[in-house]
Amino acid sequence: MGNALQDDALQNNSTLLGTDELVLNMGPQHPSTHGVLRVKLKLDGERVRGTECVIGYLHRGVEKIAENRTYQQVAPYVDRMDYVAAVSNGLGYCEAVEKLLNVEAPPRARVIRVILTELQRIASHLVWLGTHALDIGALTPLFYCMREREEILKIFEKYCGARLTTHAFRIGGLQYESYDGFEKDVERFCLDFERRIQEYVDLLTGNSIWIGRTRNVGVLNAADCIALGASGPILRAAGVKWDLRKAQPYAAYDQYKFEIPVGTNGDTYDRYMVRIEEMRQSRLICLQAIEKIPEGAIMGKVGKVIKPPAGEVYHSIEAPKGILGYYIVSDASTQPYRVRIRPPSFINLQALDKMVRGHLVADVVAIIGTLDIVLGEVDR
Amino acid sequence: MLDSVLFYFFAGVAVISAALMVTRRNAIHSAVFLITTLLATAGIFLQLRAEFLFIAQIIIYVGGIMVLFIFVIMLVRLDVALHHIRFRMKNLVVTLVIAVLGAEAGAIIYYARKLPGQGLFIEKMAPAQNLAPNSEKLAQSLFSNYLLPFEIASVLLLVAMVGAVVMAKNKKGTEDS
Amino acid sequence: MNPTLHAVLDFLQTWWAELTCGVVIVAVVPLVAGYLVLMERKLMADMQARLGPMRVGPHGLLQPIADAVKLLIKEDIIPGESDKLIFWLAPVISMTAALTSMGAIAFGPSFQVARDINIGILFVLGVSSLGFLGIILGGWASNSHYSIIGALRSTAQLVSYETAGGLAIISGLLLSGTLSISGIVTAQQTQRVWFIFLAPVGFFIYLVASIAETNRAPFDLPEAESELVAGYMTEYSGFRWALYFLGEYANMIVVGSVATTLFLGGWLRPFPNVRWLNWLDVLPALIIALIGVYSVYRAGKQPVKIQTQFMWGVALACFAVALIYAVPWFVGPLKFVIPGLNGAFWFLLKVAAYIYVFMWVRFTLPRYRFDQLMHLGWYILIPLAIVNVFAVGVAMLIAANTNWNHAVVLLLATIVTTIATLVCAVFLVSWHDRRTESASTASLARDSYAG
Amino acid sequence: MMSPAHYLFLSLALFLIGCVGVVTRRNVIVVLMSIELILNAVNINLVLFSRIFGDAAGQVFALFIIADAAAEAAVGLGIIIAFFRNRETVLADEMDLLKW
Repeated sequence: MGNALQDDALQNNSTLLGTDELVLNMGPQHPSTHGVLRVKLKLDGERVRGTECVIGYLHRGVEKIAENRTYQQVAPYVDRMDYVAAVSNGLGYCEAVEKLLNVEAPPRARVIRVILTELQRIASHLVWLGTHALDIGALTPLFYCMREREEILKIFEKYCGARLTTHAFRIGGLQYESYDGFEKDVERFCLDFERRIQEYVDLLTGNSIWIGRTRNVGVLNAADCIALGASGPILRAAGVKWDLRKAQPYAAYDQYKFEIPVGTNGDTYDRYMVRIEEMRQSRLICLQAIEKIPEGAIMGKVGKVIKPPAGEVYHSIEAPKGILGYYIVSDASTQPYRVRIRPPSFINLQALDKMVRGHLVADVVAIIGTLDIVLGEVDR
Repeated sequence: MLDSVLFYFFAGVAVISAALMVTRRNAIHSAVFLITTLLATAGIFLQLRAEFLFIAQIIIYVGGIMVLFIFVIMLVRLDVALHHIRFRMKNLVVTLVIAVLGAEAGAIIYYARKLPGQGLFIEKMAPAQNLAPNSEKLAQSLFSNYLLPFEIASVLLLVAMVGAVVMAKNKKGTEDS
Repeated sequence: MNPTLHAVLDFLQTWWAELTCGVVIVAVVPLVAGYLVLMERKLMADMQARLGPMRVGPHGLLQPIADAVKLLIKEDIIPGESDKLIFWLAPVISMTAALTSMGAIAFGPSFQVARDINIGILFVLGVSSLGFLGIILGGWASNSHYSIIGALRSTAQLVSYETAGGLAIISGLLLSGTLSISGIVTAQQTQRVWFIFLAPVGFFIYLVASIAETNRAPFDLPEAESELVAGYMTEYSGFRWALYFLGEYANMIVVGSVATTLFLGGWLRPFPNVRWLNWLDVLPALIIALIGVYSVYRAGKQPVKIQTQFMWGVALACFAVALIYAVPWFVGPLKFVIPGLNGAFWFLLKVAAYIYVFMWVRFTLPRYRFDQLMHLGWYILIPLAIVNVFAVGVAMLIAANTNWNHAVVLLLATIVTTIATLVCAVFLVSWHDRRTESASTASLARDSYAG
Repeated sequence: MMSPAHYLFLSLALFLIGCVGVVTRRNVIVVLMSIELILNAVNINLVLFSRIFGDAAGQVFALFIIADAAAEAAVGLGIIIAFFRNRETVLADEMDLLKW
């Protein structure tokens, strides 16, 4: 009789039955959620009716840790947020503290910062391109991208000894002088890189499958981007020409000429084109920068103990993934009173739900890829 | 010798898995056992020198119809129905009637075999060469004597296809509700 | 004598050749499939600027064996809520179907299990399509969402692309006029041309459809790694997984063999009727011997002694095979095996070339989305295949009733087919685009099972 | 050589099993499968007689029956899916309304 009761319960519960809705759990252990993102997909057949992101699997409390460390000690922690673009994270943090201290890094340091940051941008975009292509099923671009990224990481390694979480910059400037042959390495890489980009473009840009998989997929128009706070290539692909390197120049970006690539539709294909073009522009910036690296000191006037005056500061930079902002409150002690980070991935990830509705499961993968999220940064 | 071994093997597999098919609770299991039966029957066809039918059975029945069945079983998720009573007891009578009828038919076959010269049964088969090459023979028959039935069958298939599409199609209005 | 024993002996006496072929297939194909994996990995590595497996044996030559051992001794996990019987049965079906369908394939003039079966090509197609039952049932029995979506995808894919592939094969069958596999090859010998030149469109459709049927990229949706983890194989591990894998690669060999038989002249060497090219018959022995020589050369360069020894072993094996190929030329009574040996060599070479195209495509192209896959299958390939069958039929009728050259007429038919279909495709695609453009983005993705 | 009666008995057995399935099972899909089994049993007979008389006509009819079975399966399953959408059941004795 228990059976009969159970039967009735089963029959009345219509979600158990039928072709209507299926909840598919993507991740946290899934090959294409780029880490430990978990997305609950509500499916109708294979069509996505809604999503729910579950994040926090990689939460380490960077912001809280920062409250118990001195200003210098915080710097390595921020490297571990967006671990594929550690240099950019470090740049943002160091500049924020410098703003708080009201000091400026010397010109030489600023130029080298630009070079390393732009190389990091290329490296980050390469990781994105490789994994994004892999998500869509193209196996080969990943290895080409990793090959070029390796060159960049070698330059980092020669510069500061670390490859991934570099901690390349110090508050007030640089810790290390550039090594002998630094300019030559960067130049060789940049000159070679144009040809390499062409390889990716040959494999993907004109490929009808690639176009079919990316065009009109995950469209996010300019108004939605702004409403959701999306930034970086996602915003630019929607046609908004907003790049902090131009809008609020920091480091030494005002010295160089470069274009801000923008898209028109705001779909996955446009984001791909924008990022490819950004790599070209970064390469041009690097080439301009190594032309003339000013001589001089690499550290500004910063004491051994950093004790900024009480106050607060917000500084944001254009990280590879979008606007990376640091909000630091100082209580005039050696440790920040509060650090709040505006991670681009976290905010861009909000757009996921809007972008995937009505698409197929396969597109979800493409859209997660095109958002270029790094879970270390989302979860902090 | 080989012939009888093959026959008993195929026949045994066919009957046993047919019985299992009817008695399994799980519809997917039923489908798997039906596939086994169909494959065994295909073996019987091959033994009867009907090569083309053997492969038609495999391609159409097993590769087409049964895939369709499994697809539908997966789509409607029958695991709920598993908990229901398998048999309707009131149909036991019908089953009994079927059994009696079957016994009768079996008896007829059995005894008719023993009656000499009644014409119901021919003990000897025609030589196997009569049907070789099988697919050519079949095609000649199909496209000469039985051309009209063939065309009618194709129309039937077309109608069935259209019907199935119409039947299974999601109506626009119901999609949103 | 005991009648049963007598019967068994009688049976063996009649069927020894078929039995031997069958045993060879069952014993060798898994090994070949393993080495196909190695070949694929090496090719992939080469195209991706890396080395690929290098650790196990010289140049990774023992990798497949190491993989097999690893898979054999792995823990065999069966998910708790799964349907045990079907979970157990599904990979076996997949593998069995692939191996059984090889029974009718003629690897050489006399190397064929089901030799005088006059529905050979249908047998291969029909039985190999049973492998999909293994996929569907495995996906269902795993009781996992990923598996079941993979299985549903594979069902829809099977139905769509088998239609296109079957229609493509018909164009070859029309040309040969028989369903028997050796008959098809003989027809290509007597007509003095490989059918790929007479029905290139058919070959192209079969190529695409066979990639889709074997679930290879860019049509590997049922097991799309980035979307469905591993599709229907998600819950499988250890040797059951290996069976699926073997089945998949064996299936590649099967579709390669069908294409080779129908379109690439089967076991015939290039230009089988040209007298002055008869020296090509010596080529197999020479090539194998050359591989042996190269192995000797590489042996000296191996870093470890054991690898040098292994390389010598490879070289010796090559020389032994070359010797087998060479001996019949000098020993009169063995002359009859020459066509068989050479046939097998050319056949396997063509199959390998066909599979190479599979791999090449896999490393180059991204993956289709499901609705795009259906679109390609139903809107482009199937109409193309139907038009092609029609055009080939008409061309053969014209060639038979006039005294125009067979090949010229067929070539014209091919051109007509291609143009007609391209026009249709362009029309359909533009119509499709217009429709999607007018629709809002939200309803962009069409019902993927509508096909 | 097997006698024709062996095949007839096999066919009879399959036919009866199919009939039992049709009348006893509640699940409509299994009922449909049982019908396929019945058709299959008939096919054995047709092929057998074709073999006995050495005439391909029996096989032609078997082919027609296979085509018919395919049509029947397609339409039957279409109906089942349509029914399932509306009533969420595939049990035969719950299909008791002419209209809904």
